[in-house]
Amino acid sequence: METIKDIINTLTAPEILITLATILLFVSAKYRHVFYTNTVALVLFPAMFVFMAISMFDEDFYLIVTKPDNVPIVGMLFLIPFFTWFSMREAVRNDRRTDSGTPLIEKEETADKVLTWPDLVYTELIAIVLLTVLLVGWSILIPAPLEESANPAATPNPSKAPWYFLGLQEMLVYFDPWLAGVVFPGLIIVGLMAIPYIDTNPKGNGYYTFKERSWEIMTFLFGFLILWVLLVILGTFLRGPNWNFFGPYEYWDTHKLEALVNVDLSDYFWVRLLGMGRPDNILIRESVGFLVVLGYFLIPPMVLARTIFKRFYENLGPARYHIMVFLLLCMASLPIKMVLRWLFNLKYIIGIPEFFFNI
Amino acid sequence: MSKVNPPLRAAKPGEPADAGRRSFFSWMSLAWVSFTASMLAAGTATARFMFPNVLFEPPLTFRAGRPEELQVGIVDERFKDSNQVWLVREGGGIYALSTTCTHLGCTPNWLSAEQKFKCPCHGSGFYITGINFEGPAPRPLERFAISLADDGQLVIDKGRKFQQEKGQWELPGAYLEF
Amino acid sequence: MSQLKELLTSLSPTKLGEAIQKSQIYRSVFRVGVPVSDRKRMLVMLGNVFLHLHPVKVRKSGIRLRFTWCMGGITFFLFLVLTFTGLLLMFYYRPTIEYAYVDIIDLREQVPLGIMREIHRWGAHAMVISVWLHMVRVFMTGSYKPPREFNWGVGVILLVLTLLLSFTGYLLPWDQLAMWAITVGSNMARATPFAGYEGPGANLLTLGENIPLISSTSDARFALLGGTRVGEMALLRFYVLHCVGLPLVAGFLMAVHFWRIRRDGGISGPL
Amino acid sequence: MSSETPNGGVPKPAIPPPAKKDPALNISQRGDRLYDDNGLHKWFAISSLLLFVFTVWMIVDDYNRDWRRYQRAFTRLSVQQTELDIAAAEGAIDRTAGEAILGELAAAQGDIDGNAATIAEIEGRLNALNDEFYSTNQAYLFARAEYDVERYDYEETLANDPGNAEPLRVAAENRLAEINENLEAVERLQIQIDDTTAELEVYIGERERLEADFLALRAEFDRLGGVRSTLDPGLIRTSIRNAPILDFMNPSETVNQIQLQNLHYDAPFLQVPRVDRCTTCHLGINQEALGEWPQPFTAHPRLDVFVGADSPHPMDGFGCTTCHAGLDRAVEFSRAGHVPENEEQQADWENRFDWYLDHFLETPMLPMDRIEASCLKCHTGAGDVPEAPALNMGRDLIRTYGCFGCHNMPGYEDVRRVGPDLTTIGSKLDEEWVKKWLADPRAFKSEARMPKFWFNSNNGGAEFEARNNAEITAITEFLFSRSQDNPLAAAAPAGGDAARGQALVESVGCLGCHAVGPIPEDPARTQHRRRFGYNLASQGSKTSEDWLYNWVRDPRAVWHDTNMPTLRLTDAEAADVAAYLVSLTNPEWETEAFPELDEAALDEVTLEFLRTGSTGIQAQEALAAMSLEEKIMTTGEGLIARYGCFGCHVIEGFETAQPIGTELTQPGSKLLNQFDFGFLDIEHTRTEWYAAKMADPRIFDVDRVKRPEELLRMPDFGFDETEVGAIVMILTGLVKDQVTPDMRNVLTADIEAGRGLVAQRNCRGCHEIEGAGGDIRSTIDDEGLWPPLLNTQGAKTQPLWLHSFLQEPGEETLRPWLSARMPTFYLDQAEATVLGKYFSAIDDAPYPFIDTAIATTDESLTAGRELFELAQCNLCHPAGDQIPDRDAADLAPDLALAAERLRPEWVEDWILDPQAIAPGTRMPAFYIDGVTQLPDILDDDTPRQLEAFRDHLFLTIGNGQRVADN
Amino acid sequence: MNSKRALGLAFALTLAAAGCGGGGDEFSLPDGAGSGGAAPTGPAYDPATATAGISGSILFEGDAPEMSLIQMSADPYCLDAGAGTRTEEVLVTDDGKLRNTMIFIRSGHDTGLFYAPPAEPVVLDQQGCRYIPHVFTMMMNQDITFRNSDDTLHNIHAFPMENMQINVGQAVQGMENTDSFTIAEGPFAIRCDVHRWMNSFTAVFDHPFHTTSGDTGDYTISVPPGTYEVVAWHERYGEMTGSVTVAAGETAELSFTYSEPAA
Repeated sequence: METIKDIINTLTAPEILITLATILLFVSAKYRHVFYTNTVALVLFPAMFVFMAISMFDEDFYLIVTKPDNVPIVGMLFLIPFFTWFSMREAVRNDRRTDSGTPLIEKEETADKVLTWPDLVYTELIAIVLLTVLLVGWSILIPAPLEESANPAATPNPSKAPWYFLGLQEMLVYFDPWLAGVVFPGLIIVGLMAIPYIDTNPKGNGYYTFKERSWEIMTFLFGFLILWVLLVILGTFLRGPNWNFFGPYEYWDTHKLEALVNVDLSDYFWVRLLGMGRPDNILIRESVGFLVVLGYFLIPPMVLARTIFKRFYENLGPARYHIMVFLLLCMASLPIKMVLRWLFNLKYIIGIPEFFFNI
Repeated sequence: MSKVNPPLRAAKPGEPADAGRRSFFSWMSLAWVSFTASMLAAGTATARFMFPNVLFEPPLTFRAGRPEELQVGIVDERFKDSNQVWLVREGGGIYALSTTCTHLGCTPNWLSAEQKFKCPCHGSGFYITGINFEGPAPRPLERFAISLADDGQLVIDKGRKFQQEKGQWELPGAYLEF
Repeated sequence: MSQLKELLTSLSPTKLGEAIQKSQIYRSVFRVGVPVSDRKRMLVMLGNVFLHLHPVKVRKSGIRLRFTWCMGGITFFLFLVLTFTGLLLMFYYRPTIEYAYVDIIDLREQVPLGIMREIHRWGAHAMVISVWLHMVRVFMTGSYKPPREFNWGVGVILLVLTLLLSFTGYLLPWDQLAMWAITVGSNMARATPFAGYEGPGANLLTLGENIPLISSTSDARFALLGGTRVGEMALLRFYVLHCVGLPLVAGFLMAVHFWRIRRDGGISGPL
Repeated sequence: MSSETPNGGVPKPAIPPPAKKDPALNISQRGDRLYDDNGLHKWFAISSLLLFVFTVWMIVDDYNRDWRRYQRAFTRLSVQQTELDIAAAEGAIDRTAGEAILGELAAAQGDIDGNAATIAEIEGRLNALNDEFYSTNQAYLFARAEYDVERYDYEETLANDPGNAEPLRVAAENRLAEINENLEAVERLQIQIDDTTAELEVYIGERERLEADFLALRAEFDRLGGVRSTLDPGLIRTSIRNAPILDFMNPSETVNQIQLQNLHYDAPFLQVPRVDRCTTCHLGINQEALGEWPQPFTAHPRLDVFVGADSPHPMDGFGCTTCHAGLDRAVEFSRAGHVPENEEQQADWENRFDWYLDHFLETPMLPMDRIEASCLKCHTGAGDVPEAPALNMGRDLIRTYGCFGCHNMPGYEDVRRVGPDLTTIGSKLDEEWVKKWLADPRAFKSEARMPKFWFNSNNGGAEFEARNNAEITAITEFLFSRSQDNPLAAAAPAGGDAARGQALVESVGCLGCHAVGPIPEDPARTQHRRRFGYNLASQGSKTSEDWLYNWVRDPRAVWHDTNMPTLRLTDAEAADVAAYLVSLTNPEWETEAFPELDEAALDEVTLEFLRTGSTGIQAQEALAAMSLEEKIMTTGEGLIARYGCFGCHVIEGFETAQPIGTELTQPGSKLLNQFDFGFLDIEHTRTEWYAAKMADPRIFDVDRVKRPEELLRMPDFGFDETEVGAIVMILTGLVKDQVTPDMRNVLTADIEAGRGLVAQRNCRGCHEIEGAGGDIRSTIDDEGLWPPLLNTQGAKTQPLWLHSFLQEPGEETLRPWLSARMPTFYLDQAEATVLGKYFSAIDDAPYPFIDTAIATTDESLTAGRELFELAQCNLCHPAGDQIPDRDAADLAPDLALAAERLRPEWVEDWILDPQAIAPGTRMPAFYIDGVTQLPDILDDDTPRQLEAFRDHLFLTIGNGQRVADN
Repeated sequence: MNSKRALGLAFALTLAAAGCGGGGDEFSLPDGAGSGGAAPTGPAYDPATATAGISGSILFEGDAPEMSLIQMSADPYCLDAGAGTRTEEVLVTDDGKLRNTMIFIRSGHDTGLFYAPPAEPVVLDQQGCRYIPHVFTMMMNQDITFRNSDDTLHNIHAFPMENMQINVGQAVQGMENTDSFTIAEGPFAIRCDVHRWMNSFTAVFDHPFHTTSGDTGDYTISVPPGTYEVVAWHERYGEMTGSVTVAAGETAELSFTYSEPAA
């Protein structure tokens, strides 16, 4: 039992967990016919229940999971995979139907209309009643958390943001607060709102499909599942005191130390590469950083326009295309920064603490 | 604001074609200009409303006497109880150390005999610079922003703290050359 | 005896029901009465201010649970539950530093039906999840495509408002969890470019060389918290936003959202 | 709905058909419009313009506050002042030194340029070293971080599963080795860097030093320049940063406030901490230099006592409204509760600040002459409050005149009634005298303490005369009827000589408490303490010589509860004093006769008493049935109950009667609507009402129609203006807002009790205690004859000796040259201990057990004898039996008593510097600034000489114990 | 609508820049705020300029009161050393002049000058249990040396009001102590705490124009030319003033006559 726990502890390290999850997502999309079928669901979800039940016996895991405020996240652990699986299964079945020429599931019933009263209203009433039952049950069983009275002098370690912002707090490990806390959330909101104006693909409007909208779905799922939900789960369960990483079965020991050996890009370039001291003038010192960042935001759109995204460029038109690529680059910057941090301990690409401007 | 579409019927004799429009134009534009101006004024006033003029918080910045009063190598404990800050003057300048132990928040004592800060709770030890060298404390003591006021007095701003492990002790404000 | 018997029979439920339905009061309130006929079923939808949210007839595929997961409905219902329980909590909760924490303890210890607080809290968490799932469903079914792109935008704003509602509500119990969660959350505001005093560009906004305009008492975080730290003013400010500010805006946008659903062709479906 | 037309059958005019709509036409030309578009736009424009103006007006009006005007003026003045200082600083710069340094600087720069090459080379090396240091140091830090992690892992595995901890230990070990290696590299680099910088220093060190000197020269000038630029960074910038909407970003004009956590706003049932915002306009209040600046910027006077950061009342701890009262949070002149000192200041304020009295402010500011009232909030002890003479005077007056007899006041619950005991009035006075006395005490002697009940402003008219006399007669005869016999011990022996008596009274110490006739005004305002004893003027017209003889000889025998001590007068002396006192007569008082009783007036008064509790008719009948004697008795008793004579006097049958006056526990916070200002034209504030009441207690009955028994009853004490002010100070000072205990100036219990007893026995009449007292000195001109100064008394005397001396001072004559005697105060054990503890507590000397045994050597004893002879102490000091033959006035205390009277360590301090302990004493100074004037003994070592003196005094002359030196 | 609101409305209508300094200008710095108040350290007084002189004698009319014998039994040494000494309150020379009277200038001299105190100290000796001299004058910051020529304990106790009280015990014969007075002060007594009858009088001046009638009853003071107010002071008969004008090189004559007031 201990060895399994240790294996899981090591497996759930952020670098491994996120890479595995991304691989799992893309592989499952590729072999969606195999993954998203009832049998897989019948196997997968009970397995998760069993795994969760067994894990409950480990008191560290129990401690984290049964913390009152973590209950919704445990719920999300089940809900999000279920609904992703369900929508992908619908998409697969619809795609199979379009291939075989039969009308879509939704198409069959689009024509006939039913009276709202009683069908819709009645079912809504039942849904309301059921949901109230769920809520009241949940409220009775689990009391709302109330810790000791607020004390400005005592900073709890770890002090976490509310659970739905833990994704942002996790981003703080890799980016400075002005990026992770303000610019990226802004871009997420604007990006989400801009999706309909960027996605000009007419197909897939009003029914589950994957084949016809594979690109949009994969981007959305990657952004939502991996970069938001997974980070929330990681931030909730796997981040302990001093924001160090702790495996699900690891005791949250405040004295645990992680070697802070991250180095800026300017260090790498001037000290490690050229072996000379870091120049005093900020601009010169960070010139490398500026070059990399500008290059990142200017070169790929040009290159992609001529290569992979050639099709997009044509039917999106330059304005929409550049916005889309800029947003994609911003979204991709997070995983890239993560990889750089895991592999090369890279802290800042541009590091100007004097003006609080670090990327 | 509805677009002004050209009048369909011919202007009545004696009435200059654009007379209506000019007087008509001036009133409407004046109306809308002053209306938007009032909305803007009201908007800025409401925004200003959200910034309180007076703070009821304990002051984070305080004045800590004159730099000349400090001797090199001697830890000044005058402000330890009132403001939870030690003032240390070394050859090149002065810095303000927080009295909160980075282990679990107790208040260490300065042992001048052994030239170190010793935390009574779990035995963490810190050099005079604040660097931790013994006991469970994971990080050195934090330093507060220190500057010189215009009347020559030291000003400590506990709102801005500098952590050595993040390399912030070299930032401007963490150390006062004197 | 017979009058007695007659009286007894007239008291039987069905007769009673009919008697009520005939009374003038009943008829003045329920114009349509029990919708027994199709015509009445349509009229009841049109005549009722709440029900006329739905069209009289809907496409069968549109209301399939399989298709909509009913996430939008759940979110709206949760919003109503939260508004109702929130209102009740306001009768016992005082947003000052001295009383906030003890009032929450009172809710747990002695206030009759103090469970309202639990319902409010879990409802809030549930609403956040249901909003996310609603977004996933709308995206997976491509229902954001024209003509519904504006409504999708309104939906995103509603998502943000839900998060903000939950964020401001998180501080009100004023316990360690609340205060430090909000401190971490609001520290990000300190780093907003140009508007935060520890963000990039703030030290460029000065009047002459020694009068900094953006300082810890005049930046975005100061506006959010009404002070330089999470204190009395922050609690009051979050209370007002949580109870009045954000719900009003959310309610307003929900109305627009429901209206545009109807206007843009009801629940999306293949053409 | 009825169908007939409502307006009486006249058919309504037909409704015109709807106007023809022509959709194609422009909206403004179509027929179906009610208003003309152009008109709409016009009205819309006008209303919007109006809206805009009102919005801006709202913003400006909110912005336009008075305090901004003061802050701008203050900045302007500060800038002017700084410019003056800059000019002065510039003048102070030592020009010549400046040129010299510049010259040297040029030279230094010259030789730097000379060897620029070597400097460049050194700098190059230095940079290289720095770079290398940067990377090695980084490597060291990373290695150490790794080591910490590995060590932690090792510890954790050692604790949890020691089996495979070994490899981790090895890893940690190697890492440690790597660290030390890095560390060594870093240290070596550090040394190299230091050497190269030292090398560089040699070249450029000179120039840096000179630059530093030059800067030091003009440091003050530069600093003031900096101050000037922060104060006034230019008109545009100041305007922008303080502009109406933009003034949230770092404004220079702000509301300043001080938060006082443990001082609360004086509102009922509220515990809201005070937040003083006075410094928003009073900007220079704590800056010493601004003593003469115009108001409101003037600095607070006496910054060493108030407001100063290191004064007992720092501004941050006490704020302003704690003492000045007023509304703490207000930032506007009138709303803050400013109160003008006098009429013309009020007029001036009215036109300059639109001043008005805010009636809703319960606590307006105290006028400057009433400010000491606030001291009572914290200084609640019985002792004197430093810096508050009026307050102390008020406290003394209340204790002397016994206000607590009729009003219950905090702190005076267990104080004895101030007036003499009337149960034995018959044996002391005669009825005729008492009647005339009651009618007008101050006619008998101007300094009488007995207040006047009759012939005041509300019962002084002719119509009251008969009635007043009847009441006086009734009371007097009632008192005499109840008077018990109090036989005198002995008759006054003949031969008492008044002249000798007068000399005795003026020398033996009577004038410490008593005075004969009016008391001269003294600048330190302590003359009221000379009224502690009754004034002796016209005593002869009051009591017989026998009574006086017995009283003076032993007061307690006559009245066991008196505060009057005995001066242990011999019979002859007592006779002389009695003869002198009896000679002080008031001739025209004696000739006056008290008018006869007017029975009708008596009936009227008796009727009032009878009417209480029975109907008018029954009262009439009862009156008719009563004899004159019965009428007088019932009326007398009733009047004593009505006027509350038992408040100050012990009267038989009224020992436990409740005080009749209004309750004065918190007079300072009494609500304004509870004061009846009557028809008096005075300012409706608390202080004005109390002042009027103290000056003439019956003033509020003026122009009021009242039945006699409803008239105000408070008697007139005849206070003068300063006394009225002092008492009002106390009344306005007793307020209800609590101050947390740690803010209160509560002294230790011993000192409190001691001060109470000292005040009760008026020790300060003769002695100066804790810096105040010695009132008798104004009657003695030879400084040598003043009663001893009692500072360091606690450290001076042994507790046992002091205890017995206080109880029986007569046993030893310590200071034969003094004519005044230490009286016997009949102190019992407890009271003597209280005083003993009090004196020890003031000097924090150990009490009661002290060790007087002395450890010494024989050499010190012999040296002590030599010193004693050299200093010729026996010239003045008698030692047991050898008494120097000088007249008594020149003698010093007997040294034989020293052994069991003084504390050894005090003797040494006394001989070292007598003037420090008792300024003006005639004890010679043998040590000038610690250097002995008694050469070649114990080789002039002052401490050992002092010990020698002590040994001689205690062991040779006195019989103190000597610690056996083992 | 009170005045403030009206001002606000007018203000809004003109939309003048709100921030410019409209502050009332009735505030101004107190005068002399800049200059520090240092003591006048004017030029030093040059004794050579005292070319004029004032002289005269202190006459005494009527017969001097009989001085009583001092009873010195308290101290055996004084009994024989000071046998037969009388109090020295009123001493008249045989040609009718009053001794031991102070004469000094009260006004007319240049107060702007700085008068340096004479270098040599004044000596107050104690011989035969009496002070010699009985009356003397000195300048502020001038040294005064107390010498005890008696073989008994003396305690010099000076009672000035402004200056620090001086109190020195001298037990050994031949002992000397020096001290000085820092503030100019009118005549005050110096007494011995051990021997009540011993007293002497002195006065401390901030200028050199002072002397006593000494043993002869005559006095001369050299002064720069000018008009002066001259004061004579005697311990029992109090003060007499006169004024005199004197030109360079001349000596003006000014005498005072005291007499025993009628009983």
